[in-house]
Amino acid sequence: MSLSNFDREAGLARLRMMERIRAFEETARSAAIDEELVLGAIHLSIGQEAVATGVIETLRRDDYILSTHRGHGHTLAKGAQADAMMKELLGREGGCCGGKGGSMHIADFGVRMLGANGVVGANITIAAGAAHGIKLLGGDQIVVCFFGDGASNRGPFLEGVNWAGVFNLPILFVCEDNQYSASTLTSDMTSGNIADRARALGLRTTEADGNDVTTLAATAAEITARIRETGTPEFLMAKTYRISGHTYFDPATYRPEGEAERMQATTCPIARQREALVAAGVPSAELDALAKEAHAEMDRALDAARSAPWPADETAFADVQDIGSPLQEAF
Amino acid sequence: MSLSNFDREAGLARLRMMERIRAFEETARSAAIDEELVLGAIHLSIGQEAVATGVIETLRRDDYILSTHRGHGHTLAKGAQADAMMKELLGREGGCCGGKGGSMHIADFGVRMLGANGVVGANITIAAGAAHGIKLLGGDQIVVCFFGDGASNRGPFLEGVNWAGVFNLPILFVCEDNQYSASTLTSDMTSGNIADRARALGLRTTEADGNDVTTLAATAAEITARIRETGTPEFLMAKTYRISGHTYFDPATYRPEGEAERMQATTCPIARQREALVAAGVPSAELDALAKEAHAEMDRALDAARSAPWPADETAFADVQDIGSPLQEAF
Amino acid sequence: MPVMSYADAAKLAVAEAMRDDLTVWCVGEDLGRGGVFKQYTGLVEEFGPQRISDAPISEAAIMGAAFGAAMAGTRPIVEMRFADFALCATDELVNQIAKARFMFGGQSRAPMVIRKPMGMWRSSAAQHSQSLESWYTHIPGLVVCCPATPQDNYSMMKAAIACDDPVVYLEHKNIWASEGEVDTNHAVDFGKAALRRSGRHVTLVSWSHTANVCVEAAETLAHQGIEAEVIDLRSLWPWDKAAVFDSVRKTGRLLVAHEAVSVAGFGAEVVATVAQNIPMKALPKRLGSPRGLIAYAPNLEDQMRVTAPMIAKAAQDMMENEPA
Amino acid sequence: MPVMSYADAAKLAVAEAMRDDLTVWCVGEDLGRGGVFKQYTGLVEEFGPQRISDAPISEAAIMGAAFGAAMAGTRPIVEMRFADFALCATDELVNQIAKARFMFGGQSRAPMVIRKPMGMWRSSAAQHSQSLESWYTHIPGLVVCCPATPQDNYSMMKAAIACDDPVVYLEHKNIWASEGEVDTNHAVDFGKAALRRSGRHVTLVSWSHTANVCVEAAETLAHQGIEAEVIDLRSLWPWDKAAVFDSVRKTGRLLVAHEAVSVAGFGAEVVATVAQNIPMKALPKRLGSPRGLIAYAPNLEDQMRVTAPMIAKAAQDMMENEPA
Ligand SMILES: Cc1ncc(C[n+]2csc(CCOP(=O)(O)OP(=O)(O)O)c2C)c(N)n1
Ligand SMILES: Cc1ncc(C[n+]2csc(CCOP(=O)(O)OP(=O)(O)O)c2C)c(N)n1
Ligand SMILES: [Mg+2]
Ligand SMILES: [Mg+2]
Repeated sequence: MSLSNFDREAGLARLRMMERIRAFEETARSAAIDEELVLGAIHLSIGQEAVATGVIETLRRDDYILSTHRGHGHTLAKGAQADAMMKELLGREGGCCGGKGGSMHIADFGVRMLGANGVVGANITIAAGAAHGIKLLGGDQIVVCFFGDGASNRGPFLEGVNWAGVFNLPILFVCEDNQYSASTLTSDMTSGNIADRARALGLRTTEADGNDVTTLAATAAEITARIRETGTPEFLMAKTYRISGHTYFDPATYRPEGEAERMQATTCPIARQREALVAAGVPSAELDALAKEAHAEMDRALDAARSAPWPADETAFADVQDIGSPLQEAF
Repeated sequence: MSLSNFDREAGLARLRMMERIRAFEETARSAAIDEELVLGAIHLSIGQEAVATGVIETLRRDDYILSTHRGHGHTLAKGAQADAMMKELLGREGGCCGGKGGSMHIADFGVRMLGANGVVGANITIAAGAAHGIKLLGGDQIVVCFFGDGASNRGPFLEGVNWAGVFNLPILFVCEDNQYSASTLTSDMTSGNIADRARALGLRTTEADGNDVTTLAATAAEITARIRETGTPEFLMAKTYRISGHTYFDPATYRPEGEAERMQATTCPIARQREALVAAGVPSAELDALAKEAHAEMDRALDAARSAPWPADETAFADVQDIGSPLQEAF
Repeated sequence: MPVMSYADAAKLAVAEAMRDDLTVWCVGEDLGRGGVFKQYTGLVEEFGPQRISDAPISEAAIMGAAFGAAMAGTRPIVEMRFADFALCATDELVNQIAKARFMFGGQSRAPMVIRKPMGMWRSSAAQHSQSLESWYTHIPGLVVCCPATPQDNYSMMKAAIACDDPVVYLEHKNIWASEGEVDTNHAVDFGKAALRRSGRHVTLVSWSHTANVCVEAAETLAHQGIEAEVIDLRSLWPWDKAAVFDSVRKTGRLLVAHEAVSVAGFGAEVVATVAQNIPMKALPKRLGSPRGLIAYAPNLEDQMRVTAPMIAKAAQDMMENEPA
Repeated sequence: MPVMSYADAAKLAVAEAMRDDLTVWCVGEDLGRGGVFKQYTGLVEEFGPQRISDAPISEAAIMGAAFGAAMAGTRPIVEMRFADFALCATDELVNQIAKARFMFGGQSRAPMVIRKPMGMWRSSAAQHSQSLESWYTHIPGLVVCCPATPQDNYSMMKAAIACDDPVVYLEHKNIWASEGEVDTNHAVDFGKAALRRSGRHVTLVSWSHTANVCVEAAETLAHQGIEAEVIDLRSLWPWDKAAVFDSVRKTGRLLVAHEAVSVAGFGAEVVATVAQNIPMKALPKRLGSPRGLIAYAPNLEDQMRVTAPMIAKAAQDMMENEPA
């Protein structure tokens, strides 16, 4: 990243978003561990915040995104409210999915975030289809589909990427390569290389440092502008690293001793962005304040969630289907 | 193909096999159309005989093959008896699957032909697994998996080829590219190119003219020897053309006017092999006799099948499972 | 009223819906050439290849992409070619489509019709013959239809396309060519059975092609003085419990027949539900396929078939073995 | 007799079988680190990474490749991680594995154990909670097991590995840690139910975790003077009709309880089969989940749950509402 054309305001906005994502997840983690308030598994994207931040800032509000089991960052970056998200993680009324989905199904259709997904790779065909829908309806939105390196070993990766190529759809596939599939090193279970798969499937493919938010955002801006212009799908490989475990309770002992610490010290996108901003002359106190603010926002979100009631029991039967709903046919 | 080192005996053996495959399918087709003896759909490989012939001649009897819905040629080439196969197409006692499978599930485990398959692409993961089994058991056999160009758009293509690469298994994937997926031009529904997909999945990939049996056999011999030696998977793209329709009753009107006729005239592997043999000095009467012999064999097979009884009714309940079999639990 | 085939009746419904609503489209392999059973012939000429869309051999993507397109505001009709191949898209149907609306707290909808031609069709063997309707009735979020006549294939297709829930729409392959009158003004509601014949001695409940076989059996029974009432459920979820209960209250006897495997087939649901609610004059009966596989040879295939004589015989037995 | 957990009991069975037979191996994601529920912990140290094999996130290939390896002479144990993810491999299981032996006229066998951890596990939501055992009972060619106790998870795993048919082996996620005595000499045959409690007033039929819930309900009922007989089917295909029939002949009352959705659940099969064969003193009953989805919030999740009080209440009602 060249300092000369470093945009201070944009840089601060990116740091703010990354701090908000980090603070959201750290708050959720302590709510889970210290207070047992989060009941299901949560998957943290600590260390990966730059990907969500750098890519999604290039989107319009009416563009769509689809996410994975590790979806808090994408959802916040697309503009969802931390409050409603935290309530969802606690399974409370006012949660963005009414307490029905939890972390793994977090979604905010209001900002066109079409859902996290509990099935690895399943969002790839669905995202291609959302882009198909846009094309059929003559819209000018685009779709961004996030997934992990491990997802590239599932059949729907091939079927969904091929689909986008065949129908020439306005979609960007973003592979967040954090090197691991749960406790397994993805490279041990992958023949060949993911970016080559995308190229072989006919997509223009860009490889990027997923922990450098500034250049990633610039790269993403070019790509998404091109997709909006041409309607042609593309693929972005973003190399990153998950500093936390696979789930919040995973000690990640399968990683080589010291790897996480070394990666945190060298690649953490937040630390790198802070350095860049300091180098650009922003006082570090200003950056500290920004982090503090993010934490305060998430504390408030947790407070609101903690005091929110459970969803009404009857809602368990709502929104299944109109015809033959369990509301009419309970047993 | 250079005439100088043309092996006359091998050339005749290949022509004989191709004529047998062609005669088997022509006989089956007329049994279906003129006599309505074949009850289910049959998929003919007329025009594609060189792929089965050239590849399978390089295998040992204890090597495995897996096939598709278009599997007569592979099965014959692996050494199955035309008699038992024809009985299977007619659904008779003595059919190689006891009349239970028909054309689409033709199989002869005695010659390690592990079955045709009614689900496009499904054989790819199964074949990788057969090679996995060989490796676990310490055997020195190899597996050849045949599939069509259209199958490369199914998820199991990625999952199965990746599997073979990850576990480094002794298998050759052979894509018989006849350009069509039923009535659809495969290229219209395929982004990128199939050989590139295989390369991106880490496999050494060879592209060959699938209608020139001589060079194909030489290429296949090199590849299968290498696989047996190294235990490492490879991929072979064999370009061919299906002269007949997708099923025996498909008039194939979706093809451009005259395409089939032109391809038959220019690429038919049997015609090409006859030419080569004539050029090598074999009298054409000898070649005609060989074709006649093949037809006579298949006429005898059809006669035997025609006069074979239906399978005994009770066999409908056998070979489902040992535990909880319908033989014990009929209704 | 025009007479048309079961295939053409559904095609007419699709065409009318596509004319009325520009967001309706069809996607599946080979549709541009009319589809494998010609149930789309001519549509690409009227609606063009974007709305009668071919697809790669990618069942998972056909199902998943159609779902994405539904969430983006279109109304896809998904063609699976054979119900058996739809198993390649099970995650997409069961884990994604059926659950999305609920998991996302009502934020999304999946208005889709998923066509799965099902059932035995001479010598198609084990991978091209299955009847798995009971699976889909077990999955909350899905509506399940099994039309048996051209009229119902018209009217239910219309209703399915109009429905905001995902509808698993199972047409029977053996009756594509069967003909009947079709009244385009006749609407069918999901969960309303068709009374295919009235009678007072025994209630025959069925759906899909076997409902037609039951009508045939009822004619035989009538010659023997047994008046069978034939109820064609048409939709299995929701299903018309009221109609079945009323009929069994009247006849006191229940016989359910279907083509699918008996064990854990939907006949078990019908028999169990009635048995839990209504005392009967005779023990109820089910006829379905043995828990065996469908073979290629016709005589073996026939071992798995429920025929009109079998239905008539079972009904006679119920009349004779009356508990004292 | 040693006391061990449900997870460890199955692990012991796997380890013993692997020691006895070098062709037995396990394959699934993350197995080398013990698997996601630690049901494989320590096995890779003893058997090495070839026989306790990791896998890519490729459920279709895990299932399909294991099948190929079975045809080539090995005996794979396939780990699907969550029963829900197994839906990504439905074609492989249903169209290939279950049908191969038959389609190929008996030429091939698929001796495989397919482990699918199932059921509700606090706040796992709709895609990680399903109980789809009835689906597999509907598929000819498959054996279906649902062990409820450490003893059965030991003995049935042993039987499943020894079996030459493909066995769908559904362990319940909520009871991995539950402990019990395990007699390693005790064999269990498929199709033999466990009599978990005897009684003369009402027959409770169940399986998997809900069988344990039924035992709890039976204790409550005993305090009220109602002696419930609890039959744990353990295997659903084949299932022990004889034991159920004998019990219902004695008690005259049948209540079936399970965690799965009631509609087209296996409870329907049990109730229908009994109703077709045995006149009862009271109308039979089923308790299962409403046809709704499993939510993340605990109170919503609980709406889908069959509890001991619900079972006890249903049994009481059956005693009271005796037909005259
Ligand atoms: C189809 C399927 N298989 C397995 C899982 C279990 N699982 C959840 S996350 C995960 C690892 C995914 O790896 P990757 O795609 O790289 O994403 P990451 O977790 O690294 O963000 C696995 C195996 C699942 N949810 N879905
Ligand atoms: C999963 C699946 N989808 C669709 C079909 C229907 N079908 C049978 S053959 C075929 C075309 C296959 O094309 P290709 O793989 O190129 O093989 P070819 O027929 O050309 O030999 C199709 C679509 C099927 N059998 N299985
Ligand atoms: Mg990863
Ligand atoms: Mg082809």
